[in-house]
Amino acid sequence: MSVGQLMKHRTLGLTDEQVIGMYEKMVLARKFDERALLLQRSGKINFHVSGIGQETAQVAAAYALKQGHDFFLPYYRDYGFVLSVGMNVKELMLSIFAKAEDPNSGGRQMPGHFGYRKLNIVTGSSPVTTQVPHAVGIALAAKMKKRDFVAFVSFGDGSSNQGDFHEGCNFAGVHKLPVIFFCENNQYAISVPYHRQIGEAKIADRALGYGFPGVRVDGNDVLEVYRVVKEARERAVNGGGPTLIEAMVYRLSPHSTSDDDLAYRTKEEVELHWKQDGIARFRQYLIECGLWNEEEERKLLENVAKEIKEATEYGEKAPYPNPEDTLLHVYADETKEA
Amino acid sequence: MSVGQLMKHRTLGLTDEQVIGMYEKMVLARKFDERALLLQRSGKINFHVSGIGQETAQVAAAYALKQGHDFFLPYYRDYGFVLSVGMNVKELMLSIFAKAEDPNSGGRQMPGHFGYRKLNIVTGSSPVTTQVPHAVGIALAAKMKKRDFVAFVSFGDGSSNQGDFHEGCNFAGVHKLPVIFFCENNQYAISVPYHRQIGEAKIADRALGYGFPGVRVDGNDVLEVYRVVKEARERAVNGGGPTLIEAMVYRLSPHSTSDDDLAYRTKEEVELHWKQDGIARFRQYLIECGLWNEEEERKLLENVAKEIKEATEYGEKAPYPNPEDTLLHVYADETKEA
Amino acid sequence: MAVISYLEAIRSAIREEMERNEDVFVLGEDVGFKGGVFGATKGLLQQFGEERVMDTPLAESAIAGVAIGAAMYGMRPIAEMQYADFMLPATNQIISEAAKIRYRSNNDWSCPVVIRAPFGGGIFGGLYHSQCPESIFFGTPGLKIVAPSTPYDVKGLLKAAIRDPDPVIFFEHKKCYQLVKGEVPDSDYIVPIGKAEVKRQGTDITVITYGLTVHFALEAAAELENEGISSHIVDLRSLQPLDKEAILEGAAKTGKVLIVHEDNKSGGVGAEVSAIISEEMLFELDAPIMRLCGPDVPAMPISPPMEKFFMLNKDKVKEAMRKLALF
Amino acid sequence: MAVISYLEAIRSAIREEMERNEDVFVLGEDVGFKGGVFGATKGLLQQFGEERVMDTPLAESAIAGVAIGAAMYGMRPIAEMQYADFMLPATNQIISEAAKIRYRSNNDWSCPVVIRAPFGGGIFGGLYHSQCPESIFFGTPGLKIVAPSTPYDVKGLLKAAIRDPDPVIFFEHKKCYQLVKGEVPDSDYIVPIGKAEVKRQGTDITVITYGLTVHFALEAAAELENEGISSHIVDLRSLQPLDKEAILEGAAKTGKVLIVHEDNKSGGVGAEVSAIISEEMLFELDAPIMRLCGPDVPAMPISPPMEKFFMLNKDKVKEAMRKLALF
Ligand SMILES: Cc1ncc(C[n+]2csc(CCOP(=O)(O)OP(=O)(O)O)c2C)c(N)n1
Ligand SMILES: Cc1ncc(C[n+]2csc(CCOP(=O)(O)OP(=O)(O)O)c2C)c(N)n1
Ligand SMILES: [Mg+2]
Ligand SMILES: [Mg+2]
Repeated sequence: MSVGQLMKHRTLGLTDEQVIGMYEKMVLARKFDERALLLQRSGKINFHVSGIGQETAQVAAAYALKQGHDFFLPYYRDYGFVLSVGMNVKELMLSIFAKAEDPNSGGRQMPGHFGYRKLNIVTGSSPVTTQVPHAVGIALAAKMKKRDFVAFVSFGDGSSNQGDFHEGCNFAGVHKLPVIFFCENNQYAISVPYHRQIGEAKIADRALGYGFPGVRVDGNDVLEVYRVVKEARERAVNGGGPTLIEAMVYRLSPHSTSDDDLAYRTKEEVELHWKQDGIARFRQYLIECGLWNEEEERKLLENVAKEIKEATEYGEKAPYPNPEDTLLHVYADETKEA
Repeated sequence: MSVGQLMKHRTLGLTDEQVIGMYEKMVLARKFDERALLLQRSGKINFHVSGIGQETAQVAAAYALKQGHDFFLPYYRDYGFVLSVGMNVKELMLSIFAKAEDPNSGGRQMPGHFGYRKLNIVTGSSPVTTQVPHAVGIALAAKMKKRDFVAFVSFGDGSSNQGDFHEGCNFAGVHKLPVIFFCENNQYAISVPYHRQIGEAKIADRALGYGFPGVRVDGNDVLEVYRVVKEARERAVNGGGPTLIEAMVYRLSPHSTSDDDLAYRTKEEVELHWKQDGIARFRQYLIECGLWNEEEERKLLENVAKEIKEATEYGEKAPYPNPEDTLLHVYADETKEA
Repeated sequence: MAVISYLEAIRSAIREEMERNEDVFVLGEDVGFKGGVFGATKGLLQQFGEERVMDTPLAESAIAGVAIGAAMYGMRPIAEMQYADFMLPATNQIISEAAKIRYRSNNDWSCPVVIRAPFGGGIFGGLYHSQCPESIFFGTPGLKIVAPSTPYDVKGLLKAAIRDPDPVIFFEHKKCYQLVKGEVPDSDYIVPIGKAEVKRQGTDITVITYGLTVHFALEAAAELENEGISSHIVDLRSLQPLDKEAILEGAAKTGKVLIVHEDNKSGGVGAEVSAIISEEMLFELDAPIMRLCGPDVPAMPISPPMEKFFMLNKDKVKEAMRKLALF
Repeated sequence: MAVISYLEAIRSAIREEMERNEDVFVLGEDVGFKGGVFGATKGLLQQFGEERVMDTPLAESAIAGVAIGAAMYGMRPIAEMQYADFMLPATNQIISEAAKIRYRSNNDWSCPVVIRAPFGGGIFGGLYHSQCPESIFFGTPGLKIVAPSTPYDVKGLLKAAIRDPDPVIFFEHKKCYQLVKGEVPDSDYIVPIGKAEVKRQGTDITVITYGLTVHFALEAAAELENEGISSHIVDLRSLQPLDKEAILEGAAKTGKVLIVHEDNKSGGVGAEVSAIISEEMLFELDAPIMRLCGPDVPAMPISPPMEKFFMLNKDKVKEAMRKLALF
């Protein structure tokens, strides 16, 4: 690695502690995800949708934002993201076990459907891309209330073909709203590869049609993702309007635990991308910077394993919601229909 | 005018007869439109939506297409277009008077809601932009059936912000379908000017995000519009896929007879654009080419006036549909629900 | 008490709520500089500025979706759909999002948005400027749906909707905008969502209806009085939640029920009203539960004789009322 | 007669119709190389090629809109919505376009499209993989809506839908896909759209239902037989048009009617069924018209105890049937 690239994080304004923290979040997200897949296979949970392969982009983006200040509209693979803006593994486990204490939905929604007012994580749904106009609406509120936060919204490559992407981007462009559109292009929408989803075009190029910048970035390059998101945030809070970022990643897991991905892609293709795994690449960077070593790696894995084990036990033991609570919260409590 | 531009139409493959025919259609469309506005003011019809200012672009586009072969999905201002692909003034009058004999809808739909199977004019509705995916579907049929027709669909600048524009364009781009997206950018969506509708972006630039060419053209320049549409058609039938064309025009009339446009734009602005009226410009071209003169102009206006007078009388006298026919054609006749 | 039009009731409700709470704002197509295609927001931009009376791009899903986002943040958006017919591109945002935000987040988030939509026909609007789409949204718990008939109810219910912590679809019958005038208090008041009102007391037959047809029923009732038929007229005002008590009371009052609405019959709101009655008090009825509604066709044609055939009017309602009375 | 699953009935109906008519083609998300997320189109791409079994971009409004365009041209598209919950982005194309194309063009154009949508819950799908959205489309004349319960009806109705000259929404209960098996003729046949079927003859009570709950009613009826309660079970099969005659006949058979569906109660299909009965034969009834439906909440939660609370099952249906019998 060239000297110029060594310690690059400092030139971007990231401290050594921060990059180490970023790495720890990526590993935590990866290990949580692996555990969830195990739990599903062992029949302890019904379903899991994995973010493996996208953690670097997610964590890097989160670190470029302002926790507890900006508003976040993540999508269902963003475990690395939500872990970096304040959610903990215990809360994620409560969600995948669909338990009453789950802060995302009280066990009502599928795993990966995040929402936590306390953390400015806006409640999300399954129909893809509906969150894009919501982010624009929150950015509109920032402008109207003259607040300096941004709305950050993520979504997949396939989801960028929904009408709501277009309508949301155009609205934000016309009014120059402080919103960051973050597309995690993992090359597939379930079984449909990019070339049958979008063809020869670049998602990032769509920004031109809305009058704001669009950037394609290697999602496995933590510091590059951090840099472009940070720039986008600065532009947004300074009245420069939205940015569309297309982070190039690869979905290393099947679409979900219900999917057999070898029906539409080869083992070789997947293995090839495992070699480009961003987490290993970032570990290498930290090692070359002298910020990480075998010993620290061992300790980290130990702590992460412990944290996940405790969280799993907690989540598994935690009580389910009461059946009758199904009737609650249709409307605010003062109304009696619920 | 430079010698190079003189007789330019021949270099584009247009005969003298054709350009004269184009001019006659423009004048016919303009005069029909003016009559419809009068009929509305005099209370003989309830409503009219005008295409004044867009006739040159409409007629030029129609002449670049293949009548009785290609499929047409015009929008509500396209009187010049439908008159150029086979509809006659009598049929338009039957539509604005909402009479039973109206081929577009048997008096069921508003004026400007075209549809005529015999002429490959696909039935349209009021919700804007729904026709864009329809055109893509017809283009898909062309590809599946290996037919060499194209689907031509027009819509306004505001309508290009609907989700259906995005979803339709992307679908067509991925499958390289023979469809021409023709945006008549008349600077307004009712009262909303371009800069509050789309901001600083160019509609034509949106094509980049779908992987096909996008062209912005002066809609008042008949021969330029003809040229780009013809090129788009050739590309389409040769497997080159879709083209997005943004024809720059100006809506010289209020949005509709229900609209007071001076509430949101100035008389001066409108008058300025009257000076750029494409019809006058094209007449000038024909005169300079020695293909047109005062006398011919007089004859044309005479014939057009006569044609419109007869059509108006016919439309006014024609019978309304029977009230009970409201119950017909909910389903095909063999089913009894209608 | 001033006498104002149905349209002015909308405008003044919005104005007063915007004065009362700076988080209230209006967004939609042509609502700003033009003041709305029907004039519902005329003058508001001049009073509150471009940001709080916002002309949006032509994109209903964004209008609803952006409003929903702003509402989740804590704003009080009033989104105008230019015509109810054009709400459909926003269906996913309204049904999948607005209706489910509180529920899916286990009460952590909420969505206090108002979606105004001019509905109904009789104005030569043709298939797509005349529809009554309430049945599309009616079956979705989490939404509230309002469809008032008088300026008093319009103003009171719109204020209630704007202050409501949950999403409210506010259907305005465009035929009433200028036609219907009525007394409205000068002081602030609300009409609670979910409460029907007896618009006329009677003893022979009960008519349950909402929107424009309330007026047809009232006119018909006045004429039937002379024939010795006494009609009890219930104006639902709110469609979601339905005022079950008022429906059952109204039905019990006479034991003969006619349900009237402009929307086509099959799958309309009237079906639910009928089902509630036959579920709860079948044996108190002295006649079959009748429905008088628009015909089961996709939408009303623009040609005058066809529109007339489709639309209900005083005479059609009167005839159905007489028939029921004589049953 | 072979015994096949509900899912295989769908697949074989599509395969046979594609063999029969080369204008029939399938489009949707993941329908091609993956064969659909439920496997409904497995093997079809291998047999008919990529063009006739087309993986589309992730855009339901385009899937519906492109299918509508192709149908207007004369093709016979079968559009798959991956889950009925995800039809909503296509609502405008389905209700404003497909439903109105024949009507608005005065019979000049038509739209023979089939829109398949897996609906219903009980599979731990949570709020957005479990919905019954039929009430959203039910009130729109111009559409046909089908919701079969057995492999025989699935195959016959899907073939009828594909050959139908008008748009048909085909709701498949995803819980039935593997669970429900049944005999299906080896030779070509169709089941006419708009015709209900008596799935069990009885004399004490009449249950009118459709979809998954047909099976709960049949199981409950078998058990109630031992208690001396004889149940008459009507499977609507088609929701639009509703089989009015069959509904009235079924109700007349016993004079006691229970309507059952998984969709939430208010504004559901059951309301219309109830309204038809009380409009036509109120005085032939010996009990109030009962409805047993999902609770009026936005959608079913994924947490097992909550899903169980929301979903109907044999015991809940049986209890309601017994209650009605004892009335
Ligand atoms: C509107 C809608 N249609 C279909 C689905 C079903 N679905 C869930 S995820 C998915 C693929 C999404 O692909 P992409 O946007 O690339 O995100 P990824 O899963 O690859 O991260 C689909 C089709 C959905 N959730 N919402
Ligand atoms: C989905 C939808 N929303 C709103 C309307 C009401 N409306 C009719 S025309 C129009 C403006 C269209 O502007 P543009 O697309 O630029 O076409 P133009 O009228 O300028 O030719 C609007 C908002 C509509 N017809 N459809
Ligand atoms: Mg993807
Ligand atoms: Mg325009």
